[in-house]
Amino acid sequence: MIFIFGLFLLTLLVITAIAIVRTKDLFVAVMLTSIFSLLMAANFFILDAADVALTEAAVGAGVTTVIFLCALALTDDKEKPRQGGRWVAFGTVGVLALLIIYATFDKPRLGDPDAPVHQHIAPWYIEKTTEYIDIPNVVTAILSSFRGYDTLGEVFVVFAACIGVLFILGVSPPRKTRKVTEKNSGLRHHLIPQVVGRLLIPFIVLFGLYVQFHGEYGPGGGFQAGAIIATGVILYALLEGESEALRAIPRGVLLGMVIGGALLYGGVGVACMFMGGAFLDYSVLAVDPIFGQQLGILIIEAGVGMAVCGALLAIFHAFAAREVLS
Amino acid sequence: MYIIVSIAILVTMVLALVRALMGPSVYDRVLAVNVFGTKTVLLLSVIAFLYGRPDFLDLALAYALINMVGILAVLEFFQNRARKESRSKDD
Amino acid sequence: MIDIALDILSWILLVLGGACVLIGGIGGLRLPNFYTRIHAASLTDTMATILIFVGMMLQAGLTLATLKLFAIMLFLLLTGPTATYALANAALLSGLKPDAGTASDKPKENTPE
Amino acid sequence: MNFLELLGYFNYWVFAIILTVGLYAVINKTNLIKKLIGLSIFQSAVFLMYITMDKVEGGTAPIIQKGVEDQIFSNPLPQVLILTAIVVGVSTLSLGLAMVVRISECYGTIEENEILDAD
Repeated sequence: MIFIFGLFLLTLLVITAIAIVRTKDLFVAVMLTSIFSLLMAANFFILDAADVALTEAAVGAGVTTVIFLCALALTDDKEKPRQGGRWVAFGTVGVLALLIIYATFDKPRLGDPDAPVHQHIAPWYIEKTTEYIDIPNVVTAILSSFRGYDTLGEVFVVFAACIGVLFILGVSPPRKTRKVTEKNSGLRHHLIPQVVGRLLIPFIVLFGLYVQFHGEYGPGGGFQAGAIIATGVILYALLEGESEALRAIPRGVLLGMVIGGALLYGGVGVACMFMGGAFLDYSVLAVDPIFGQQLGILIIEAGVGMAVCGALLAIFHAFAAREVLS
Repeated sequence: MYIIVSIAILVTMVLALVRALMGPSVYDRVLAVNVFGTKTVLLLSVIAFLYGRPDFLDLALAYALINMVGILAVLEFFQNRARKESRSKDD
Repeated sequence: MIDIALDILSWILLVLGGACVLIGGIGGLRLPNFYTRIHAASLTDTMATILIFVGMMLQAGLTLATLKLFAIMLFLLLTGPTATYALANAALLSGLKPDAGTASDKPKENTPE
Repeated sequence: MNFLELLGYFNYWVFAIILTVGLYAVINKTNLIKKLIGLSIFQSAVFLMYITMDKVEGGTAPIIQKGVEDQIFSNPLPQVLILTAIVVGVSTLSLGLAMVVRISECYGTIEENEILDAD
């Protein structure tokens, strides 16, 4: 039955994707992108990927839309019509789609237990997680312990992207757009969003912390928690104005979070080396290797959460602060 | 029973999607996005029960908390644009 | 006995909730202009949410799941109307007037049959 | 090959269509923000393919429940890869948007052909 739901949601996904590309209004495209993200999360959930669905929810519902809207406010939200070249592109893309569909007949069908991807390392991970790490969530175990190198790399990519955005938008805008503007007061004049939003922010942050520290037992972890907490602070920025949020959490603290998170992750790895293990081999952190693994996972998940939260917030502030100037 | 509810939710999602694609105004589309978000929360909770693993309700909880942020960002977007337009009219 | 009664009650609530969701969806599609469509959307935001979640809570019994369901319901009931308010305000702000005289926002193109 | 078996490939077809729709936006649209949206659709298609591969029939999400024996778990490895890729995707997307904002400030437009003309 759920399989049929999946087919249905996937069809909606295709329709939404085509509509996003067809529309000329970029604002509408952004709104449809958020529908796309919702559908994507529902599909991930149906395909048994609760952690991935939670990530998509945490990122797609708030952060993506807000950053897109900030960029649209700084540029133009109408796309200009363009003639020519359309059918060539259409033909190329159509041929490519047919080729890919033809190629997929060699793939194992959905849910095939004999598919090659389920044969080699994945059963080992599922089997050994209880023995080596003893936490219920296998995804978290792989993410932070078995494949900790990958995650370290990803954290540094987020770090690099954040630094890149800060560099690109750190240049002051051209003189002609600079005007004396009134302070951006956010939604301070709207009483209902004010009251409800102020009520919700603590719960969002609390839920973020729950996702952060419950990540070993249920869906969750540092990536999701960072995005959720960042969304909570973005809500504060929307309600009170961006400068007010920057006063609550200054830019230095945000950068400190990004750098500190990445360093914490790497530092745990180096500490493991000093204590006689390999890089990111948490077993040596405590006398009991299982407890050492759990401790290591807890620390590096905290580092990931800090880095992601700080990076997303720094990116948001870089966009939003520019809006005030132009 | 859950099946009936989830089919009703899925049909409503289609209707909301049709509204989002048709427009006519941008606000209709944003409204459709909002309806779609609420329906996703309902669908995810119902499916968590269909699966028999209610510990996955976290996902629905995340959406229930965060979904409003996008809509508030839209309000702020229009407010800023209205202010910008009135300012350029003053010049 | 109590179990069966609770089951039947929760089924009734769930089906009613499903009906409310469907009515709201149809209303969102069929009603003539933006401000009336908001009414349809708010039906699914509040009434359907309460019915479906109370139905599921009765099914779940006294567990952590019930607590989570209650939290989800509470947050949906808080955020749904707020989002609708924000949206109506944004529409009003950029000049979409709630006009009682005309039923449809674009009479010629957009009259649903 | 019967009908149900064919439906087992439906996810891959959706992957192919979404992938090419995104690619179409990247190669044919001149608006830079639209290109970025197309790129993120393309990215989502890849996510969908990976997550499709993790599904096992009769399986459940890979979170071990205490006291439940003989559960089949879906493959956790693709989930790990995609989980991190989503967050990285957002940060790289915002890097692209930052570049578009700067281009718009310098050239006054975000249409690719107009930027090329201005150069």
